[in-house]
Amino acid sequence: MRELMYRDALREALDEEMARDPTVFIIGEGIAERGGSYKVTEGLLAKYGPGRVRDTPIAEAGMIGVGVGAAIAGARPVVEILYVDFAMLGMDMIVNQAAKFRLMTGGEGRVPFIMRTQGGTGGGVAAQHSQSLEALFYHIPGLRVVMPSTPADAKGLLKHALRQDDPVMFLEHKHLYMTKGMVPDGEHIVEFGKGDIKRAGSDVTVIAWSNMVPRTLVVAEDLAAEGISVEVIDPRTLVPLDRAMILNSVAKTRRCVIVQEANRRGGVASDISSIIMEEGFWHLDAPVEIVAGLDIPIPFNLALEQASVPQKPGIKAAIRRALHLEPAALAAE
Amino acid sequence: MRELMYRDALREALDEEMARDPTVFIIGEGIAERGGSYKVTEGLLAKYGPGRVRDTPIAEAGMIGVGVGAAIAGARPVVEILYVDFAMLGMDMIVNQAAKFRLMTGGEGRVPFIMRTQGGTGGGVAAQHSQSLEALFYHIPGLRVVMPSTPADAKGLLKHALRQDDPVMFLEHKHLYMTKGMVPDGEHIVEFGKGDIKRAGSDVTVIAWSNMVPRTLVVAEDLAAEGISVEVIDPRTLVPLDRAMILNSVAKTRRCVIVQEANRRGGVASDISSIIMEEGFWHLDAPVEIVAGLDIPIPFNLALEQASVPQKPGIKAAIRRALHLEPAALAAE
Amino acid sequence: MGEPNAVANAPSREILEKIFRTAYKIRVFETEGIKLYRQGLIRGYFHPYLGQEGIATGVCAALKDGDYIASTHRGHGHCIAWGADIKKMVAELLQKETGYCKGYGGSMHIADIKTGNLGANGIVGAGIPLGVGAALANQIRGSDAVTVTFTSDGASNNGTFMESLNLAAIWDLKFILVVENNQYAVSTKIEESTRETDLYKRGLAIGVESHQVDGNDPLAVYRMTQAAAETCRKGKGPVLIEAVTYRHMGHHVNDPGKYMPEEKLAHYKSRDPVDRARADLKDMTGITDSEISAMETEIAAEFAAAVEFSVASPEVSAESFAAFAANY
Amino acid sequence: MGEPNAVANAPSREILEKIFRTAYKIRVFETEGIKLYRQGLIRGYFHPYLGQEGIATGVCAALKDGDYIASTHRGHGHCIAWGADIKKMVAELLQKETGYCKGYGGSMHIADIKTGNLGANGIVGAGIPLGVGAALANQIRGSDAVTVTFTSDGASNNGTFMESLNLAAIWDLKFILVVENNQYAVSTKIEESTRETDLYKRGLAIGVESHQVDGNDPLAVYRMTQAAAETCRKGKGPVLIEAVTYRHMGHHVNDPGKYMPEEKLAHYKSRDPVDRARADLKDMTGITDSEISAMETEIAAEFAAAVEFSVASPEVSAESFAAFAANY
Ligand SMILES: Cc1ncc(C[n+]2csc(CCOP(=O)(O)OP(=O)(O)O)c2C)c(N)n1
Ligand SMILES: Cc1ncc(C[n+]2csc(CCOP(=O)(O)OP(=O)(O)O)c2C)c(N)n1
Ligand SMILES: [Mg+2]
Ligand SMILES: [Mg+2]
Repeated sequence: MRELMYRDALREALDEEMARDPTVFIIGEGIAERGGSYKVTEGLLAKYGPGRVRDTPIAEAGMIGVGVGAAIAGARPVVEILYVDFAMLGMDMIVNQAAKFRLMTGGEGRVPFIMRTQGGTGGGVAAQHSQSLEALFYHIPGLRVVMPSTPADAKGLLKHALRQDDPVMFLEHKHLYMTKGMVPDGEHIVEFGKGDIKRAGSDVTVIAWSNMVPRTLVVAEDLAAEGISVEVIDPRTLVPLDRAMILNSVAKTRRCVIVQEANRRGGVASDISSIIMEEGFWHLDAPVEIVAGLDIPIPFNLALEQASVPQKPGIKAAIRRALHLEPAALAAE
Repeated sequence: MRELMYRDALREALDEEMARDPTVFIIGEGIAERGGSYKVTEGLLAKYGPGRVRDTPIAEAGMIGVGVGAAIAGARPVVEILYVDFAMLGMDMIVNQAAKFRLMTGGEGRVPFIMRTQGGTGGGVAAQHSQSLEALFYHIPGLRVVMPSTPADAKGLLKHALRQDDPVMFLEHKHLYMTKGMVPDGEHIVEFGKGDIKRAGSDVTVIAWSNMVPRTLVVAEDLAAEGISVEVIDPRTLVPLDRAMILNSVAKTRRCVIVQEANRRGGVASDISSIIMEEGFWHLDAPVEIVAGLDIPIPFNLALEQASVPQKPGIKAAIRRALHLEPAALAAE
Repeated sequence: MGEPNAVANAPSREILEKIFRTAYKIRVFETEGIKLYRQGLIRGYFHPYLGQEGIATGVCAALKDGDYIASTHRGHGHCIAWGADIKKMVAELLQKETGYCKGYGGSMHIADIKTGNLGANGIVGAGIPLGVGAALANQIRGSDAVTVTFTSDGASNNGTFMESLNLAAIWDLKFILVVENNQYAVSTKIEESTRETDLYKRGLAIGVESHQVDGNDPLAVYRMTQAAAETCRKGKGPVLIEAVTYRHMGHHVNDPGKYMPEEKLAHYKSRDPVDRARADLKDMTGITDSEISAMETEIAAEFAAAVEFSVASPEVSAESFAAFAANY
Repeated sequence: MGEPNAVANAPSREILEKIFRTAYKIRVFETEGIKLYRQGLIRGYFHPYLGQEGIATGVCAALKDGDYIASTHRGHGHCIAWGADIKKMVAELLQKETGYCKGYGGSMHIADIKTGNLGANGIVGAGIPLGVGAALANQIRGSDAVTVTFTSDGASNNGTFMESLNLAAIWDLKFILVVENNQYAVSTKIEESTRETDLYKRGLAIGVESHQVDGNDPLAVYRMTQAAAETCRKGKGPVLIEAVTYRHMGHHVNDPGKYMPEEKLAHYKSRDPVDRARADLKDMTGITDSEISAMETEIAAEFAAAVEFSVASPEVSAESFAAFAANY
């Protein structure tokens, strides 16, 4: 095990897979010479040459489309989109091509296309550079949606992404690049569909992903001091989702809070809540609560930006509410 | 009251509003000379001239963007997109411009932009022409999402859309254009955010929209013969959503089924379920069930197409399940 | 998939025969397919390639095994010219599991990855970035394969056209963009969609070698594609070919095409690409009418056999679909 | 917003003075703004317009009240040239409720709809369809207003560029597309992004009147824009103006711009557009150095007052934001 930054763990994954598989290549804006805005691809141009590490013009629809085409033709493209917000320019290629090709070809065509990008709020970059758009990809059948919260997961999931055959929306978080964590030595792969219990607990299940994981863990630590035992589940991949891990935990704790940075309406948290409704209802001692962003674009002003996404006090309050609901409440209705 | 087809009701709304407001105009592929693929705009070119009824090249991103710009500059554009699937080409303009402009300008800028389009399955038009994509728009703060199921609602909602100041995703259904219904004479406006109880009932609440409404009403009729009283709620606008109507009905019936044509994962039904979870949990005698499309693109083969979206037997079975769950099930857990 | 032929003035009999056979096969497929449609055997979309046969035919005859193509919503002709199995095409249109896509895809989505056919597409213009992507994949793996994307006048006004072609240009990809300018997008005339109807000029504006050719002359298309493929294989980057043509009927089986002026239609019909291919074959090889008749009969029989095969094929299996869907 | 001036060879003193004042005002705004950024008073993105002042200045001087502009991520200069209130601009950058967008927008989103400023934009290229849309709205309401979209070399490779301009062309809209070719997109050189670096040729390819101009010569830009606006108002449709220029520093406040070759930077700095405006004013009007100094002092004082105003402005109100959000 070594301590690595999230961005360095991502680079290790790319480096190892590029060395292993000559069809892996990377395209994006400023990712070659400049090494990318977050330095994830630094050094790869020197190592793998301008054929496999290419800068592009500002052409998100084209880059994504070209990546999808290259994947269909048997290569393993990694297309880096600077901000997930800009992926909206390539939605047709993601929704109508990448996600559908396998079905449209009766299962024969595969699209091992990876879009690496980052989202989330981050210090005043405002409405068009701060979104958490995972719900849009989550809804489209055929896409895999990956949102690592730690360096180890980032590395392991990216390596797995490069060895499977379906289109992957690999969504990083601008706040996580400089965070550190232990990463196993040697070959380290994290398969899709396996959640991770970032903290075991028995009183309440909290589900969080991406940058909400570290935030939730701090809250869990605080609450532990008050004698409340919080289990924190990080699904790591939203599609496929580790339903079993979630439902087992909820069956145990009988209470659940879901934390997402994205705005509340129609987010992934809603879907997880609806799954627990259908499959875990009879286990629940309290309604599943969602802590989420406000239903607005992110404002520029820093205080408002922070007010627009979940912060620790809000997460803590929701957990407390989930715990303080007594069976009496049922009688009171 | 007169009986009208859905498509004629839409045309009446456009006609009346174009006569009333000279800044209303329509652009789209084949909507002028040819009157549109579903004949909604037939005759409007002759009446309002080529300035206000224009054919466009195949340029969805451009059309949507130009519509958003015209709206910002004070006109009232109606942009017709042939299939909602093609709106993916204009997602940047919808998500990053139309939906955000009001916030980004501190509330001063408004975007009275209407995108009229249609979705849903319809007889073998396959994966790229059959989607129900309302969930993507539903999640984006700032958009209004309208899905009329009857000619009267279609007319009234489109007229209201043309008199309010926010961007509207006006989503029609290819199967509804030729359906008929009574439409009030004279000025008929349906405000956003007001659901409609398409059928009153007391045993179970079923929420459905667009083409799932007529299908659900048939099921409700069948069940009435068996002595089961189904309340069918059509929210008509998904954003804003008539939460009060839904929660009141659920408080009354204590059981709820949500029917959506879109695929299950991350659909609007999930969000409605999560709202009932948070605000109606203590009223429920059974988990809220969702009847939805499979999580796949729509196949070309007709039998498979039908197997991919909710049909009457599936809706009926879900309603029965919701009703047959006895308090005993709670004890049995 | 043609032979690896150098540019030549007099094409071989083999090529001439291949061109005629292909053009005629497309003609039969579309003509008979429309009948099946009218009988209710085919559902959904069906955009006939009638009148444009010269383009797919000429282009594909100039390509090699290992090359790639990407197609449009009007894709039957490209597929046939690429050498597709007519049985599997008809079965697909008849929604059978024996079809190219198990009946899951349909007319607008026939593809055959194994042979480098990236497929038809229901999104106008989408084949362009996909084709550029295949060309990029081939460059990265050091292949000298050329990728052709067939596209349309309508697509030329969509952003994806210039954006993708520009990527092919800066990366010197082995990519040929064939713009089938049939002068309409559904009922909208090209003059209403753009001020500059010479579409090849768009390529010039971003430094791409670009040409215009008579799309109703299969041999001219063949020769131009040969030259373009050579340019590509030399590493000089993409070439754009605008092939001017006209449909023989409306946009879709059900479109009467009333907006197409009679004289113009008559003009183009008098320059029919299938007739032209037949005439070229006769003039340049001295082949007899009865030999040609024999070919035509054979092709018609192949289609009839494909229909028989498809009709006899079992319906799709709900179980295998459920299994497929479960892990999509 | 300039006066309704006909094309003329010798601009009036008023115009010359306006051009100089505007260019200088932008120079001060950016130079002093960068200092505020380094002091931590401004957060988020800040893309300086230093070196490109001649373009916004020349273009806006040729426009009229009632016209429209749409801008880019590098938008301060356009805003100032359009006559924006410096106080409200600085307040916006300082996240104050007294700013143009209540502090909700920030540098990349300053807009002022009332005056026809459709706003800066964080999405490269997005201002093009928005501007075409405004021009369409104006055509429909019978206004003779011209809309200018400022855009960039980077945007020219994005699909939206050709797609939107084509719509303006087929509808003969009163639309001017000003492409500020500063030869970089962040650190990517234009030569790496396209084979054809003369960007005006893209307009020609779709039948749009298109020109290239020296973007560091404010008067040349002014004259070309005047002519273009006249073409537009005559109903002849859109005009594309490519204005070639160079940044005086990196892409963003925090970009050292090491990739910009020193000689090239020196060359462009020696052709500084603010100096040029000052020289033009002096040469063509005989104004004295002390008069110019007085103007400069006045402009600097205006900026200082704006900072004072902004710093003293109250923080945004959480309550009013909550109310706003509740019905978004
Ligand atoms: C992006 C997109 N927009 C609209 C359509 C609907 N549509 C299908 S074919 C067609 C006309 C296409 O014209 P053109 O591109 O010239 O091809 P042609 O039909 O003439 O071969 C249209 C508008 C579509 N399939 N995709
Ligand atoms: C669609 C989109 N892609 C990428 C970016 C990130 N980005 C911001 S500015 C910029 C470079 C822009 O270069 P250019 O368009 O030439 O404008 P300039 O900065 O030179 O004024 C990039 C890539 C963006 N804002 N929008
Ligand atoms: Mg056409
Ligand atoms: Mg630039």
